[in-house]
Amino acid sequence: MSTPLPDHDQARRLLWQMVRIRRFEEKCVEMYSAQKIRGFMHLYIGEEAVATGVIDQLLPEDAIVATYREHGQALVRGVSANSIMAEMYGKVEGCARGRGGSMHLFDAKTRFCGGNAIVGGGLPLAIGLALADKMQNRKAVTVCFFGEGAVAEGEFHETLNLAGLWQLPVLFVCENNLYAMGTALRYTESKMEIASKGDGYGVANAVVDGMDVLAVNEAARKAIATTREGKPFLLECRTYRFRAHSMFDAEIYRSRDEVAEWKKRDPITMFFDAMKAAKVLSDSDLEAIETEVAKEVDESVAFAEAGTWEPVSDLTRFVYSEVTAS
Amino acid sequence: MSTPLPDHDQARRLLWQMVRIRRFEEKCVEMYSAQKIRGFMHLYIGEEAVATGVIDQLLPEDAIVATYREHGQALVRGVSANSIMAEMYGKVEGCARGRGGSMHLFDAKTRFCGGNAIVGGGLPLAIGLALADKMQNRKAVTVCFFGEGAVAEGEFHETLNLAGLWQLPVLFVCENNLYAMGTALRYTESKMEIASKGDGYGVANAVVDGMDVLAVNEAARKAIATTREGKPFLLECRTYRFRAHSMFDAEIYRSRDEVAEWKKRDPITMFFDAMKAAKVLSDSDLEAIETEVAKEVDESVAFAEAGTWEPVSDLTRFVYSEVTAS
Amino acid sequence: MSTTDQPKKMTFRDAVREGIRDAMKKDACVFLMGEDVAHYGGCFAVSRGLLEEFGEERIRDTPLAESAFVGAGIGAALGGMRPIVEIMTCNFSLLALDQIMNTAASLLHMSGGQFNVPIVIRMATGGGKQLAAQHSHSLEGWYGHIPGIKVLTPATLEDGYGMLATALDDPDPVLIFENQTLYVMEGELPANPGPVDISSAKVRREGADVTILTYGASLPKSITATAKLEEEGIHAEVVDLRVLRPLDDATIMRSVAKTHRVLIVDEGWRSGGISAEINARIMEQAFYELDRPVQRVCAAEVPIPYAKHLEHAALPQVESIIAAVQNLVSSHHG
Amino acid sequence: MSTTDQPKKMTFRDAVREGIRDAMKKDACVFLMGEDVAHYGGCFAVSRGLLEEFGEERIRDTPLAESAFVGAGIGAALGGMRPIVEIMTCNFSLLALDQIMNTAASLLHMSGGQFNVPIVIRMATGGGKQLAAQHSHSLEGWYGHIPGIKVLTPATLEDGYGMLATALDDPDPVLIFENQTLYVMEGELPANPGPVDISSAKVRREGADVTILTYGASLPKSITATAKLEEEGIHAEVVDLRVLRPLDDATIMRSVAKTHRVLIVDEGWRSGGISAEINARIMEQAFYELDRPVQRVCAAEVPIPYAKHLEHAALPQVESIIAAVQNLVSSHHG
Ligand SMILES: Cc1ncc(C[n+]2csc(CCOP(=O)(O)OP(=O)(O)O)c2C)c(N)n1
Ligand SMILES: Cc1ncc(C[n+]2csc(CCOP(=O)(O)OP(=O)(O)O)c2C)c(N)n1
Ligand SMILES: [Mg+2]
Ligand SMILES: [Mg+2]
Repeated sequence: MSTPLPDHDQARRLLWQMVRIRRFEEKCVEMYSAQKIRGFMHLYIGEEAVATGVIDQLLPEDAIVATYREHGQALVRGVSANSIMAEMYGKVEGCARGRGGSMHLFDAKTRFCGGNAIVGGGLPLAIGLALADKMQNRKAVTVCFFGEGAVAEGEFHETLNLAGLWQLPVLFVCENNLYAMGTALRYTESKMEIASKGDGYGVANAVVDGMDVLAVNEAARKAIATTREGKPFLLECRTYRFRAHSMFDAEIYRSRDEVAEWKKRDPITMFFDAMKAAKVLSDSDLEAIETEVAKEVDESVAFAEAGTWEPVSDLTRFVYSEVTAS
Repeated sequence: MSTPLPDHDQARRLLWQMVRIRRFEEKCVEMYSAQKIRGFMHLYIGEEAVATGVIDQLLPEDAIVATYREHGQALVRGVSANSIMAEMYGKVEGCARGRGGSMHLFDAKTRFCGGNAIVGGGLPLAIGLALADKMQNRKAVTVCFFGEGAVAEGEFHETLNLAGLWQLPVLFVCENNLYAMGTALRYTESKMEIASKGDGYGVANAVVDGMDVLAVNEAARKAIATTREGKPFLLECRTYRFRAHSMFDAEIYRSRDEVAEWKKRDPITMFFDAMKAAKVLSDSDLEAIETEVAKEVDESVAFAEAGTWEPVSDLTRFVYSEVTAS
Repeated sequence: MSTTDQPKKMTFRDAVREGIRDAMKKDACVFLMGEDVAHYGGCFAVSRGLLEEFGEERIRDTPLAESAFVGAGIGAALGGMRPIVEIMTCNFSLLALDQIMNTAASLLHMSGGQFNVPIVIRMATGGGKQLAAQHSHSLEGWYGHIPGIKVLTPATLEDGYGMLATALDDPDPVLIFENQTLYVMEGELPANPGPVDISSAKVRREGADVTILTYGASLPKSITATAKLEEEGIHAEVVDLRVLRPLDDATIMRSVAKTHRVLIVDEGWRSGGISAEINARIMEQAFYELDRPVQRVCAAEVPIPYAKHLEHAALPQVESIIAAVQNLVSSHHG
Repeated sequence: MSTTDQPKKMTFRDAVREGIRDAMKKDACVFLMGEDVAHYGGCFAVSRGLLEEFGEERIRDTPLAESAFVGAGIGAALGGMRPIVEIMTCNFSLLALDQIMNTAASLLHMSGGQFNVPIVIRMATGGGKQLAAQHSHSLEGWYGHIPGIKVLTPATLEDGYGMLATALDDPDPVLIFENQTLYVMEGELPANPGPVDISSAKVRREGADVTILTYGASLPKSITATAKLEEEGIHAEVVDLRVLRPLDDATIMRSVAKTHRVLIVDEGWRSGGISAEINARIMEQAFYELDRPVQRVCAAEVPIPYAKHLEHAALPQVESIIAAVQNLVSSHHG
């Protein structure tokens, strides 16, 4: 960890957010097995440092565009665990009334613009949000998360070009976890360096160890300073998902050894151990966090259980807006 | 002109091809004014050195994928002027039975795979043709022409990545004439260098003066040597169209001075003057070529005029193949 | 304001331009973006002069990148702007269809009502100019399949001007298909033109013998056909659908109940076009009103060819409309 | 050969895999490409094991680049190969629609008969697995609008196996839509399975009272419904459309002429779906055979929601089919 030591508050906050994601998702797996949650569910376990480090640097007016692997982003952004769990249960109290599920978390209050299940589909959206901010002279930035698999899509290219051309305040965060479903990066990219692809578009860029939350946090701080001045930035975070791609994945495409190797660099353990060694955090901090988080997660399940089903008669609501044109 | 001097035959051939394109298209304009030709018609005048220099290097087994601005490519490839003119007249003797018109010249015999009126649409096709050659162990290469405007399309990115990843024998020829319709390159590309975009995909690349047929010819020779060994190549030819984008363009987006300036570098005049100075060609060569070409062009008009209309009852032929599955 | 107290002679193209201009003057959040809209003046000269008036920020040339600039329009709409995104022609809109269907059309419902997308997407549509297979699609009816969007097909100057204003006021994605061949159509824009409703079909010509349901470039063809039919004593009613999604069933069924014989004229391919859906709705809602099965005059099911005579044969024409009507009103069963 | 003299128990997924395997063994020009088809074994495990058998060249993982790899498939087909391109699900096929409509479907006609495109594009389709709006489209009927392609919807093991072989023999682009929910369906693949025709609809169940026209995942639902209806003395005929383009009008009209009452069951959105086109054709070809207007049970016109009860309500179900049939055969007018 070559980045400066955080103070206690910052360290605690980062650890807390990562633990929240981890425990929340572990509970999701439980609830999936109990068939309370269905459909596709993609876990962020192993990648917590990325969302945590980046979103920690945002202001309330900033916007986020994410993928179908977005529980972590939503939680860190402040979408309540209750509303996320209820969403995955399909309850009307969910952050998308139960219509979106795991892949489509939305929250207008925090400018959390989704959850998008089309790989690469969020990229154009992000530059549009940024364009709106720019045209209205707002200092907000938009952060767009996407996997390294999305880089091969035409929309990556079209979007980065526009971001560079129009100098839009977007931070592109590539969560490079080496696999797109079961396809390793070497089968999909003729050049495997992601960050430097920004050069082709005049988009400043950097690579950071995505398992190191402090490094991500610091890289995001710098990147966002650029972005807030109205210049796009591409930040590649090298990370790894510890779990299967989704709940339907037999994981025949990678070895247990490889997974085990990466787990040695668990972002939570690594960070806590370093902070403990540096005497910034102590065991009791972790214990307190675990207790707090366990409570939050349990409550979210209770909240979701207690939730209600949207009446079937509401099925066709919101295909179009209910407020009619003035 | 820094490339080695050609011998008389080669010089004559290159000049002849360029003059053919020029005179043929001048005739097309005449016939367009006479309302014999309709629809969109995009002229290659000013850019003749590109198609001429590149296609001169191909073997009969090679394939070509082109754009809607493809009269030049078709002529140089050996699609007969007769069948092209008849096509533009909409006659059944045309190289696409009159169904394609100016934008959709096709000729299976010479592996001229069209004429494509969707910007960027031909790029994926080209790598597919190359993939077929590669999988069947044929040494053929595919040449794909496209404008600099196509570079912004997602398909450019997706295609170059696949070409680099799978090491496909494709020569990508970007005809960079600085404008996509009326939009100058500076409004569309955050980084205006086209050739070096190949670097991002591990695709070897070069820039060449697209007004200098010898330079193009030599660059194509080298590029195709690479391609024939099974590696893609991106060749950017810097050129300029002397005429409007299509027959419907008021040209308000560029100055007459700019056009005049470029016309000083007319590829035909420049080449002939240089060859004459070097005593490779003489005035009588040019005269003979002009006579020959005038005859070919006039004949093509006569051929088109004498052509017939496809019976309306054939309208639905070839929506599906007439040979049924075996 | 460019609006006046007097009706003004102009083309459909001018009317659309006036619509854009007035919308931009009225609301600083409105901007136009697309390929060649600024420095070229618009592929069909619709936006000619607007760059000079509004500047590069608000009349914004884009690269050839249909998916990204349509998606950017969606994002800008989410961010509080009122973008008019021009896709040069519907033929190229296929490149942006993911953004249109999976994002613009789905976002509001999928987010449980939180994120509406007030984007307007304009595109040229249709054949008839010998532009061949890849430049002659009529996809408006096909787009009508997608829940979450509205599909407009202006065919009068009033609608060319006014539908845009209404679409911009609409909180949801609206697609406007302007038929290429209509741009040169001349007419009068009424004095002080304003927004028009985007929910109803309109009877453009009254008649008691047969109903022609149509829209876009087939509207003037149908009107011409009815003049000819009138000479034969056939009084045809012409309904301009105007909006292909949502369809105005009430106006359609009212006319069906009046004439009992229906012809649908649509420049889209026959199978699975909007003509099919209208057939189905008449079947469901007015079956017992029909004297004869509904008939269709549509585009032939071919990629539209370049050659003039073939293109002519492939598209609905005045003659084919007349023939179909004659057949419908003839005393024998089809 | 994996074919045998004995019928074999297997799933629909297995049958599709056997189809691919046998085609690859038979013809060295056949190859499979798409996202995750090789190392992952296919998103729905259809191609599991084929990488080991045929190697990376012929079982070819692609990057996420739908437009380019579909276009590459078209090019490879032009170059003499017989590609099977898998688009993971039809939801993502929108990204490749330009290549499908403007190239694959148009090339033969536009080139005056010179360049046919023998590509097969397979994709999963449909809802019912709580995958929400962006992963639950049923676009097969919508694709049926496009001239130049064929659209297949296998719903039996025999078709899952055999349609692929016939499609590969076909000189033109064929799209195969495999409903996601059918992959786990168990059944028997007949002994020595082979190509099946891709031009006809098939009567899967005979009945004289009412005709149900359907395909894909709605076929088993319809069959289940008819068992229930039988108990009430209603004899429903079930026609499996099998091919949505070109539609087999003859088989449809034969059944209409037999029962005079028709229900169409389609998992696509109602407006402008294949159900609309079938309505129109019955209107045109069998109007006077109808005792009642044709009815439709389709998907609700909403982006399909995640919540189970909402998704259930949005899609055709056994109960909704039963109710619609009961209504059709009841003595009163609709
Ligand atoms: C356009 C599109 N194609 C295919 C899919 C199916 N799919 C879902 S996730 C995924 C892998 C994406 O990998 P990556 O972008 O690296 O993100 P990760 O899942 O690793 O976070 C694929 C192929 C999709 N959702 N969208
Ligand atoms: C996908 C798509 N978008 C837009 C168009 C309309 N269009 C035709 S040519 C053209 C400009 C293309 O410029 P460039 O690629 O530089 O080629 P050039 O015409 O200069 O040779 C445009 C925008 C199109 N044909 N296809
Ligand atoms: Mg990944
Ligand atoms: Mg150009």
